[in-house]
Amino acid sequence: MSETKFEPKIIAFLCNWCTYAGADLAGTGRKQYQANVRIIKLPCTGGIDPLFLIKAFERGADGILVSGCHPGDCHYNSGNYHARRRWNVFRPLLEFCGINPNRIQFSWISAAEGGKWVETINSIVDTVRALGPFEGYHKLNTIGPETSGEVAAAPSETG
Amino acid sequence: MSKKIGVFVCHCGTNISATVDVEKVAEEAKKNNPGVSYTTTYKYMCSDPGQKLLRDKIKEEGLDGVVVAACSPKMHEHTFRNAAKKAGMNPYHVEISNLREQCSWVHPDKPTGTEKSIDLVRMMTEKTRKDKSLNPIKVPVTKRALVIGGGIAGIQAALDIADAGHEVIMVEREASIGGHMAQLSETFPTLDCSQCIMTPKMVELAQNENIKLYTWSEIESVDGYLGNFDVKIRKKARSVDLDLCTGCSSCWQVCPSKKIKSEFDMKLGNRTAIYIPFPQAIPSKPVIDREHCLLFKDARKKNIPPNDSKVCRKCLDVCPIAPVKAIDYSQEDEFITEKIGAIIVATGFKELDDTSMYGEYGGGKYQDVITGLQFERLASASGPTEGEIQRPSDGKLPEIIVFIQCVGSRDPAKGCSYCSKTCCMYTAKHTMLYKHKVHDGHAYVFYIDIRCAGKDYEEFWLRAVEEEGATYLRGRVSRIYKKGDKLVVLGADTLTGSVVEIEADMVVLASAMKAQDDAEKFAQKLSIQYNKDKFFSEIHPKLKPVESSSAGIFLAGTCQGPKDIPETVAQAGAAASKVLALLSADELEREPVVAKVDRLPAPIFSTCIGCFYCKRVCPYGAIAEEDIKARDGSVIKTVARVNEGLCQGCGLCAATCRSKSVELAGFNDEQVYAEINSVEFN
Amino acid sequence: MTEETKKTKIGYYPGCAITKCSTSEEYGTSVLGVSRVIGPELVEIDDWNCCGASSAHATNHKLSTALSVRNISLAEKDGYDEVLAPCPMCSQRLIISQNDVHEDKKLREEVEDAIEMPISSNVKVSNYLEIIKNYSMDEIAEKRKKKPEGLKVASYYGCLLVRPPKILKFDDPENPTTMDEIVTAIGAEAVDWEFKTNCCGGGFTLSRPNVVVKLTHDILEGAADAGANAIAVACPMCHANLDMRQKNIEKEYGRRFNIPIVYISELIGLALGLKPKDLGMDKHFIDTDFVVDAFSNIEE
Amino acid sequence: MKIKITTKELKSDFAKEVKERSGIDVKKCYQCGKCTAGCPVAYEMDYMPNQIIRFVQLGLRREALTSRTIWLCASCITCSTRCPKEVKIAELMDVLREMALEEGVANPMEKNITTFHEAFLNSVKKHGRISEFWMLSEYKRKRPKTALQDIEIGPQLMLKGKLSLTPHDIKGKKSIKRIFEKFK
Repeated sequence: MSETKFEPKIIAFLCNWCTYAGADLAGTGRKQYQANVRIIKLPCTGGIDPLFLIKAFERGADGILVSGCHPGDCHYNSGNYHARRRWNVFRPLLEFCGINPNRIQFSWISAAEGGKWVETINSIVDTVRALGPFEGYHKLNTIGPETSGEVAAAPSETG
Repeated sequence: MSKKIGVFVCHCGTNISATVDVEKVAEEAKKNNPGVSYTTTYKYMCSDPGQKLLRDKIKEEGLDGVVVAACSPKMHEHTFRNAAKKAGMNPYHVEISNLREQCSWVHPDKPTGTEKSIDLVRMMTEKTRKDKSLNPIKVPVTKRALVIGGGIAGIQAALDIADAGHEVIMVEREASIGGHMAQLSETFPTLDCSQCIMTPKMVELAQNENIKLYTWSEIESVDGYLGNFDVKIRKKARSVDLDLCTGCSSCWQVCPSKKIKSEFDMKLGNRTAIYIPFPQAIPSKPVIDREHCLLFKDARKKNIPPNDSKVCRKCLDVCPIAPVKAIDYSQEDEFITEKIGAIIVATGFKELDDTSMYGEYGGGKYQDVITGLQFERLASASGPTEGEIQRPSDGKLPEIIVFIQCVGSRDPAKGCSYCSKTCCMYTAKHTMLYKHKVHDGHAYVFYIDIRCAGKDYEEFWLRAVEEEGATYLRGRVSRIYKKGDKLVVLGADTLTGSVVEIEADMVVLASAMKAQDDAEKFAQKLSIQYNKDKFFSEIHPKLKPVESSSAGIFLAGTCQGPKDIPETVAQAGAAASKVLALLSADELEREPVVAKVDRLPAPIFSTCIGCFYCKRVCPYGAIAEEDIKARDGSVIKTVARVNEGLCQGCGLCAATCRSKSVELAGFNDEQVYAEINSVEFN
Repeated sequence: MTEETKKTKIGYYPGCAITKCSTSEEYGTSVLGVSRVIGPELVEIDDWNCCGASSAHATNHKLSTALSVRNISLAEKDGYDEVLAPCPMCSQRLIISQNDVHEDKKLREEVEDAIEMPISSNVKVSNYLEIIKNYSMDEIAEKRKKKPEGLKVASYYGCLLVRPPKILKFDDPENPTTMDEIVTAIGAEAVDWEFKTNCCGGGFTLSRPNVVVKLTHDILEGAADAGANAIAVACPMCHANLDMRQKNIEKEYGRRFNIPIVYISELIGLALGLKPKDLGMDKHFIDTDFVVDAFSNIEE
Repeated sequence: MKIKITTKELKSDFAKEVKERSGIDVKKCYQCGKCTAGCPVAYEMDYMPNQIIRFVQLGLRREALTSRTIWLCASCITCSTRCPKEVKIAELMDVLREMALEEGVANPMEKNITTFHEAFLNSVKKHGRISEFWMLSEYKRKRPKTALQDIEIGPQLMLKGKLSLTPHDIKGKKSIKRIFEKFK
């Protein structure tokens, strides 16, 4: 099946209060979107350990979404700011490792924004689909870093 | 020992089963998964027999883990955990797979939805495998409620709680309680005078010994949690000592600044700089409007303390209170902190009074195009015209009056898509009030739809048409322009397919109910959610209509969305009863989703290295430093400890901890990794 | 400002109606005359074609788009960042077409193929009021020679300058003020009135003169009742309908208006001391002597 | 004229066709009538603008395309500007006119208007720009009844030098021909 068309798998780490509720709202509003996302719910994006993201890539995720409350709206006052700061540090690390940072998106989606959830999902799925499968990590495991595609050299991604 | 897990897949009628092959989901849950010992599907898992099925199977099959694949956990996680608890299982071994909101409702293709559902169930099964037993945390309850906002919603809620014997703190930011209802002339559908039913309630509130009233005050901050909030209140400088002042009225009678537009009269009347908003104000004690007061203006200009200004001290001079005067120019904002168990938010709405967005209706430049609340003030016996319908420009009685419904409502192009719900009724009322006062006048109403779905409401608007002779025209007005002293209204009547042109003397816009200007900021202060129009969100639109997203904070009245008085009062009563239920217990149980720092046997004690990054990031100050001491009392190491009472379970500390010594119960690393690992990747 | 203005070269797209020997040639003459005094420098786009006006967009969207866009591509080729189209019909069509090809990739490809040129959306198309407001307000103040006396001007914008607002993004669609600001800047009194953006019937002048007569009557009446003794326009069609038809209207409705209809560029020109004849003041149907005479005082 | 609506109309894809051609979604219209209320030409129309939208909503193709309204729309865009639901009504009229011409059902009562458009575009096609004199004469020739109307204006224009007999051809006439060929 995967031969006919590449369908990426995306892991979404969502906060319980805003984005998870926003995704629920998309459901209640029967707004259709692409089925490539698997949600992992946490109380707050501030509680997301960067290792969770690494783990998801290691397991074979092609893309990751981290989404929480808008600035100022965090249920825990400032958790989303911490998440954003962590992301700012984490992003260059990803690039350094040769992982195309477009494979991870960070967004604010409130409990009222079912439509934005749908747009965000469709956009990340399309982006990651265009990037192709993320195979860097597997190659790293099996063959070694020298020959691995994306992990060794990000620019080769297009091929 | 591996857990015995049961998977229960719900059809949700056909909500799930129409686009997800539930049988296959159940089957796949078992396949290659030795831990899953029982699977089934059921039409309505949340129904009574569904819950019984869950309980029975836990007992019969000896399950020690349950996955319910159904709707969002926000709907029924609590239901199923409770059911499991009744069957003797620790409820925190129950997890919910969200098949309805995340699959069946959003992915119409059955194979796709089924495949994703299988994935989602597997994720939760693996998480359940790692679930630990948790016990609810008990917290004491402060038996005192806070009501924010002193309109009809707040007053009703405060009285209900106080009458049940609990203390209530009411905070109102204006100088008097009463809110918008105090401004109304008559109320639909009975046409009884608003003030006649409102003022007794205001007096009742003021005299209730269980209620402490802070007017001219605002909420500065809210800390703490359900049962134990710490609320900081800013008492704005009133420049009048409420304890000393008797409300004798001498001061506002001598105030020389008499031409300040009265907010209460929607700028159709004037007030003084030291003033009470309206004659029946509670408290009936004035406030100095420092922006307009001559003395404060002078002090600002000269940059001197107000007390040093000698420009005008008429109010102070005339104040009969001795030996210390009740007027104090040097008063400053004061802060008070109150311990609170539960909060009711009743902050109300704001009428769309800035019509500048309606350029086609003159954008606010025509004096005789007024808003609904302005009409209320004109029609009110206590209003600037003592109830006579005079048009603002020249005081003339309007012989032809046009009402335009849906101004700022149902108008997405102007950024306001919702229906304000009350305007159909209040416009019908306005036509009647007008006809009662201007007998040979003509009232025309432009409407799109008539929405009068309340008890006796339909009859009420028909009375406006059939008995009072108001002419209803179905169409929205496109333009108003001035021609001489008339206003030409260009409308349509779509029922005849015509353009309508009316030369009117006055136009009343049925302006929308909008969220307060600072609603967003206020919601952030309280950590409650709001919708795109900045009205505060209830947790569940049907089943939890008065609960905000923060435990212990409830919503009443129009801050949650447009509604009329009966509905507001009903909702206020509902919120009050929720608060009473909370305050009736001495202790509350809280979800045990809290962080914990590990403790290990000597000689390690804890893997915590004492860096206290967790302490720095914790938004609640829930992390303390704890000395681990040797028998001789010497400190071996200092480690972090979580105060369960303060922890709200965000998990920031766990994600920040460098030595992985903190875990968040219910969402620990093992559980999250189990979820990630269980996803079927390509 | 002065230095900069002199350097600014703007592509000039006159459109059919205001070129020499056309029904609204005085608009073109006065726009060019004024620009020579206060800038910005206008250079005619080489080999421009008709935008197709109402007749194209009313009957064939793609044709209308291609005819309009061809001119923008020509301007791009000539190296202009900004184009002035004094006729609002032209500026509106150019901007809408530019917007349409920007939003619809397929249409863009088809149109590019038809005009055999690439389409760039970088060229800014401006109407005359925008150009004056953005480049020449200080210049007017500086070089004003004559101050009008007793001239009460109703600024009439019509439809095409302000609608559709989301695409044209020029001024307030219900109560625009740019022309009033210019009127004030040349020292005349800007009359506040209610018909600034009412429709004059536009292109129906030949096919449905009755419609035009009614609509223009309402506009004339509105201006007269508001106390205006002249109406300023920035649109050849508004001008044609209000000026050429005014006698008809007077006959039809039995009210004598005799209100001169002048282009805003003519008013600026008079204030700058240009000769009335050079501004085409003699080309009007309704006598403009009153307006010309108002500008007889030389400012110190 | 009475209209009977049956399932045939209700089931038609007219609204969809309009949407595909123009991107205009008539479903959004909730028939408030503000377009009609502000339309300067409504008084001349056989159907009100909101009724035209209703025709499209309900699949009444014939009523919409044969109406006089679509020709009488002056494209002043007041309706679209003030529409609370941001339906592009004036732009919808463009599409309907285009469809009416394609299907040959344009209302003959408004022949003046269609002929004017024809004459106008013919002039553009021929010269690349408008030659007002020749455009006018084509129009008057094709609509002889209008020959005497405004008879006094023409000579006045001539006298003021505002009506030229010589058309001004552009250099790129070929390019214009190509555009007309492509988008017939």
